[in-house]
Amino acid sequence: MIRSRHYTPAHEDFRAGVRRFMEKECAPYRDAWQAAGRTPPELWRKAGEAGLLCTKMSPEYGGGGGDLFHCLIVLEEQTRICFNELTFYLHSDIIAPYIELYGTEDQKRRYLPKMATGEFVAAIAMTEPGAGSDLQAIRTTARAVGNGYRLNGQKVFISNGQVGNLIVVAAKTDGGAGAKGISLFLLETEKAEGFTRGKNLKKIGCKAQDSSELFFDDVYLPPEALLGGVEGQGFPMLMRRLPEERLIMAMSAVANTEEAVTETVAYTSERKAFGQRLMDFQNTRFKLAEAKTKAVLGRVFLERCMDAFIEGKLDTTTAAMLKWWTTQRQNEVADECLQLHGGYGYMMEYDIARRYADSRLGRIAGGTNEIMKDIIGRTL
Amino acid sequence: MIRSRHYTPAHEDFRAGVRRFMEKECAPYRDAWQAAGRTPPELWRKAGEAGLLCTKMSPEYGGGGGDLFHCLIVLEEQTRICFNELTFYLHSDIIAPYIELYGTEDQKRRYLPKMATGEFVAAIAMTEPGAGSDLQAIRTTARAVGNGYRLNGQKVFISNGQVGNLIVVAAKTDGGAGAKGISLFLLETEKAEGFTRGKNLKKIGCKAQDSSELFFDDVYLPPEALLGGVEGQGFPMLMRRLPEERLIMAMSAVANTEEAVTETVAYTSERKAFGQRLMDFQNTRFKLAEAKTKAVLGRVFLERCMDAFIEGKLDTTTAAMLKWWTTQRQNEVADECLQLHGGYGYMMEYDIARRYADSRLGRIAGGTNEIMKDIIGRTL
Amino acid sequence: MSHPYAQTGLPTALPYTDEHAIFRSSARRFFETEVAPKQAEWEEAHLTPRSIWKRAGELGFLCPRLPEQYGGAGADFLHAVILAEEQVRSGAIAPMYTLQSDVVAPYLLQYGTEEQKQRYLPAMASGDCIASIGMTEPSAGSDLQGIRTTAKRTKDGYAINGQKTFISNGINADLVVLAAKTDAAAGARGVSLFLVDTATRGFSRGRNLKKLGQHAADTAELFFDDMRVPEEALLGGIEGRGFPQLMDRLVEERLMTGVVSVAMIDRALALTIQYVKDRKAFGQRVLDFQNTRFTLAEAKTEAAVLHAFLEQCILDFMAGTLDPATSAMLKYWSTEQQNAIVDDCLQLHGGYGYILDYPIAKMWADGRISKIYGGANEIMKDIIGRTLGGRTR
Amino acid sequence: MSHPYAQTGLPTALPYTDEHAIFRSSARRFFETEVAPKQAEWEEAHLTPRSIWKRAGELGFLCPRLPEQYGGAGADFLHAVILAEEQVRSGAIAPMYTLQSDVVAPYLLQYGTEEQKQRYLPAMASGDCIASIGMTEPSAGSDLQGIRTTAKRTKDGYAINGQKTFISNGINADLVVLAAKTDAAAGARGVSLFLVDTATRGFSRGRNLKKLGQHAADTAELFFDDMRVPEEALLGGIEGRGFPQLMDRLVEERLMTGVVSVAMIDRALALTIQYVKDRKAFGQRVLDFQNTRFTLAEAKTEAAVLHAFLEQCILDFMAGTLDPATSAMLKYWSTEQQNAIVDDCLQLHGGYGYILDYPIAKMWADGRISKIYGGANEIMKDIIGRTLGGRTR
Repeated sequence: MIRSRHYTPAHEDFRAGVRRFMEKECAPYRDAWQAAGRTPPELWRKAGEAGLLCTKMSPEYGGGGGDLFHCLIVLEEQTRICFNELTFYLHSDIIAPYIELYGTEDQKRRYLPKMATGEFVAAIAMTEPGAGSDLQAIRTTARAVGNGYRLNGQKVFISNGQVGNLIVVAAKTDGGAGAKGISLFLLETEKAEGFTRGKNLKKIGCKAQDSSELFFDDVYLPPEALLGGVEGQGFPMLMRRLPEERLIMAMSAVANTEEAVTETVAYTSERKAFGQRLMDFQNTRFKLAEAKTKAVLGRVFLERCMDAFIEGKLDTTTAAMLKWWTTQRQNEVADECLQLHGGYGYMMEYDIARRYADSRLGRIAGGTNEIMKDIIGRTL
Repeated sequence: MIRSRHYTPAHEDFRAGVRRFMEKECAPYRDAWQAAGRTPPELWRKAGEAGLLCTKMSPEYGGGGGDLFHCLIVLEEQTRICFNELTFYLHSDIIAPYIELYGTEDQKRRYLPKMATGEFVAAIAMTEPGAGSDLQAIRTTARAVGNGYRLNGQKVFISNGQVGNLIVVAAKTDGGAGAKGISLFLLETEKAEGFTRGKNLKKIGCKAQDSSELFFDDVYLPPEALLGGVEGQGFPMLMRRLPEERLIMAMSAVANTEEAVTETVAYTSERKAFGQRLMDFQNTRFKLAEAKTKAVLGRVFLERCMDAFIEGKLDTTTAAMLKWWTTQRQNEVADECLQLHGGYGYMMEYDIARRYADSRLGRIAGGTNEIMKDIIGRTL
Repeated sequence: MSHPYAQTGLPTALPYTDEHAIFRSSARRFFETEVAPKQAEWEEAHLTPRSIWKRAGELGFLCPRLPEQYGGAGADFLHAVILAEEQVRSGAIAPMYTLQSDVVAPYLLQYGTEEQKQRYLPAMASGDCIASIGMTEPSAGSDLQGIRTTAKRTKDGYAINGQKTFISNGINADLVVLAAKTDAAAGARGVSLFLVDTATRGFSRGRNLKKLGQHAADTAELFFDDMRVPEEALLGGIEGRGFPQLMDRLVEERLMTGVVSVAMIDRALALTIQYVKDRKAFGQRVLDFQNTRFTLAEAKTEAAVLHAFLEQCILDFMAGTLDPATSAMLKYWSTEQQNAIVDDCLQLHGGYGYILDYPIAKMWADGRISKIYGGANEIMKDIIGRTLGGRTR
Repeated sequence: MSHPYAQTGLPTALPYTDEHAIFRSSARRFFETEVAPKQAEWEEAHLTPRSIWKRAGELGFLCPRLPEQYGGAGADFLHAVILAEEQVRSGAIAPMYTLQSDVVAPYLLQYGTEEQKQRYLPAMASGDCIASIGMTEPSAGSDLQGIRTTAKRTKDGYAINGQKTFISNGINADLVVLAAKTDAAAGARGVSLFLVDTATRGFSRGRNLKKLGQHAADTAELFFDDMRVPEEALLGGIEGRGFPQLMDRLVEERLMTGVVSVAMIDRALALTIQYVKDRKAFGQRVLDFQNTRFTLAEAKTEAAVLHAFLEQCILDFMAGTLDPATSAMLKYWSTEQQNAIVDDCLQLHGGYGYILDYPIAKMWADGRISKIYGGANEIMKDIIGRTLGGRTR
């Protein structure tokens, strides 16, 4: 079987640490956090202490100085205990890079070290009720007042919206300028008067990942809240980050696809019906052969895209292909694997039920798969 | 199993006669006619004599005075010998009704009796190189000259284009009037100066069904060639006929789906591999169970639509649903059944190979399935 | 007249009368006003209250097909169809009235002794007795012959030992129609059905199982620890009839599954068509995208095909001619399509489709079990596959 | 540098050199100018002329991977990939050079005695000898152990009796690598391979089989009626090695199938993207319909995923680590995708898609065999299914 070729012994040590953390600090609390609909602040502190946060960030700012594979390893290990809703990747690998790449030196010094320790938990607020994948249609505004801004508007589906205390908000600084009028702001929630969080949305799966509406009612932002210090840079900043973000979504999709197959092979190898193992039925073997093929192809394509990304050669179109293909296959494989579990597959104590419920999100989040196809279709 | 509930003893007698005709007059020559790319004129005369043509037409004009089920029976029996390209249905049930329903009394008297005997073999010329499903975009013109017309233009994919000697041609009598500018003309090819037939197009399947380009170079049409005697009626005439035409396509699709299953059940019940019958493999049984389910659902839906049609209640949308669903399933089932035949499935001496090649046409002809979905989508 | 939820203008083939229309509108009122608004509350509780069972009984919505002497209204099968359709249409997954009315009650009516019928059926029709079926075991899902629960002869009855799982209504149930082996050596012929009162000593309920969806419907494990039941608890009074009894009932159960699945499809389509008309993206209605229109056109066609097939199956069932393979086709195809269509519809909702405030999200999670319950679809294909052969005309 | 037919901007993982680029461009010239223009003629004849085999030999396009001592150029596997890709790209289905170069020649090179190599390989490399593989029998398709052709020991050799079918190059073949049972009782261990000269008495060819597509490629039945061959005809000189010899070669054969299928996908996409850009309907380009763009976006993605997987398989193969299950995944998935994508592409051509003047129509009919040949995809799933188990990392 084709295997990953990228791990150094240091990576494997890191994996062992992550696995210990997942088993000791996360697995026992999974059900409780899912029931609560959120993860507790202590978890983030502990994760910071254990070196699980901001693994790619420069050590200069308190990060781990690692690479893309550290992010993959964290995702793989949380997938193994079927805890897809842990949002360390969002905090560390999606949001922190905005500040590290685009922030002023002051912004970096102020936020990055505390993100690495988990004192700041970050969220990113782009989507609005009337603008899902259509970023240019956002209506939240940041109006210049004095030498600061007043933020007004509403966001929806914001992951870490309940637990986050540092929110990157996309807003229009120039209502007339289309894409060029969008800026990003760093909002510290503790000081923000006029900022309120809506209810924690109930989702099909990923239940410990809080997801909220956020409301901004004339929230004052000081001038230093403007990411990078220059207005109108929000759209290109977001666009440039998309390939990596989609790569990260694909990592989770591929890891889940593999785990679903592995679990189902184990289940069907033990469980009997009509006097033989489920695995002894040709239908079971064929369905799992199809699923395994999808898992292997996804892994190979993912690793190829990671290689390209590291070389600076992953384009938007290829990342869009990777995102829709792997999330689509993840969902198909979870569905087939659930089916092979029979009635148990519908019971939440079986991981496959959770995997199935979780998997449905991938085809929607991070730009729906229709948006991905649209991106690809435009390049024909 | 759900069975057809519509056949009277008279229908069964008719079926027996059709079956004899198919076995005696068609089956032995199938390969030769496929190699020739067309059916001979004698076949049409014999079919007329045997009462296989124009079964639904009023006896007043030499027809059989039958119903929609006569058309179905002919299609079922030709399907049984895997001879989908016999175009009796086109001549009898698609084209003759234009004249019977819309023609002047003179036109009916002139053409219908000879269509019933097979002296006239009919074709209908709508599609043009630049206008497939988009009828309003046709460019063929019939310009009024004196008290007749001059026909100029080009048609493509015309079934019976080589063997037909009576062609119903759609042309613009008023270039500016859009849909309202289209008229239908009855063209007798023997007298038509300026009319030429292009080459007989080679197709993937349905090889004995000739399909041609037709060219009209200033062909003179007398005033009595105008179907119904009034200009500009072509578009509504065509539109009103669509549900029945799609119903007929679905008949063929359903009959082929059923036959493919039946043949494959027989094949897999006899053929052995790895020490057991193919049918003993779970994969074979499951694939055939899926195929059979599609066949049965198609049959039930078809018969329901036929009932509705007879009551005058089959609307365009439902007919579009029926057409795409049954042709899509026909193609899928043919593909699965071919696969279960292994290497033999690729050999033209096995009917399943022909059925597969033939089946591909159904998703395109008579309005592509995308057009069908567009029609349905407009009614949401 | 077309079916009220038809996907096309095709007239219905079912013999609906004015009386059915009145029944439908009162059922609709009941589900819309008394059942659907409570779903969220019952989901939290993972249980429906007994009061709503009683209420359905009062209104004649439980077991209406039973003869009047047993508390029913002597209604025809179409009443069962109407109740199932209206419950689905209202968005209410629970209570599982159809389990009571269309699955359990027919066992008693068809196979029970007169005494058994008198004892249970009127109480089931009134909602005083909530019933369930105890078939599935931890080690035997669709494989009925593999059950391990035993009923051993005692002096004056039976001692039952074993365990059941995935039992719908399991927490609420007063009565369990229980499959147990009376003769371990006799294979299928060794299975008998018992009418088990859940107040009996030796009976206990396990956890209310946490499911992927259908949260308002209780699903439990049941345990039988030397539970003693009298001879009269044996359904029909003769041992070894359990397997054919179960088999005989499956055609109707699959038919009801089809009714529910087709109704789910209708509901998903109605919700989604409304959503894509209201919702805008990139400056146009979501409906205006070709992908949306094609996806919904395909779904609507599948729904239309299924309506025709379901109606045919209902007619055949009412005529007594619906066979196992055809009912298996209906169960397999309708549940596959239900899942595929609800999945497509969810996708057209974008991010909202994953949020449980939107009914389509619940329908997705609730509906997944349909490819498994009532005999997994693999079992359906097996049944169809066994009957292949012969020409269809 | 990206692969010339890559579907994305991803750099190729394959170690292509300038020499490969030169080889590719001369192969392209050959196929485009000397092979593709003759396809229609050869399709009519259902055969390719010997001259085009000789010509390929002259140009070094037959068996380039053979060592120089046997008439080859000692080229690497990428040369085989290039030849297959360029042949597909040109639209030429026949001649089946890869069968000669990549299927038959390796048998001789790997298992043959020095004498056997000397006798056949140079002639195969020059195009003087056209070779084929005689495995499949009327009653044994993918089931190799079920073959009935026998080779009975005679005084100085073997007497062969039996029948083969679906033999590619069967009409043209001078040499058949024939599977026969030397020991009927020994199962898989009773199968041996023979190098059979088609001029031998007792050998005869049946009809050139009429296929659904691939008309320029001859496919025949072969008959062996007490055909006497000398001892030296036994491949490698030892009986009973046939089955493992065949099995060992399958990984490479499946890999080549994958190369061809991926190239077919690339061609279908290129043709169709051009078509939908040129063609108009309802006042806009066919490409401008969302359904067209989504369909092609999906196909292009499948192509990109397959390119990555194929390159990985090629690298593993060149490193000697490509295993049977992974090669089976490639064969199964690439041929399924080939058929699905070509089908979608045909549909986007509308009525023209069914007319054989359009290459997409031929590709549809030609390609259908790919899900069957080289081991039907059901066999591939069986192979993958048998190796399940264990974690992937």
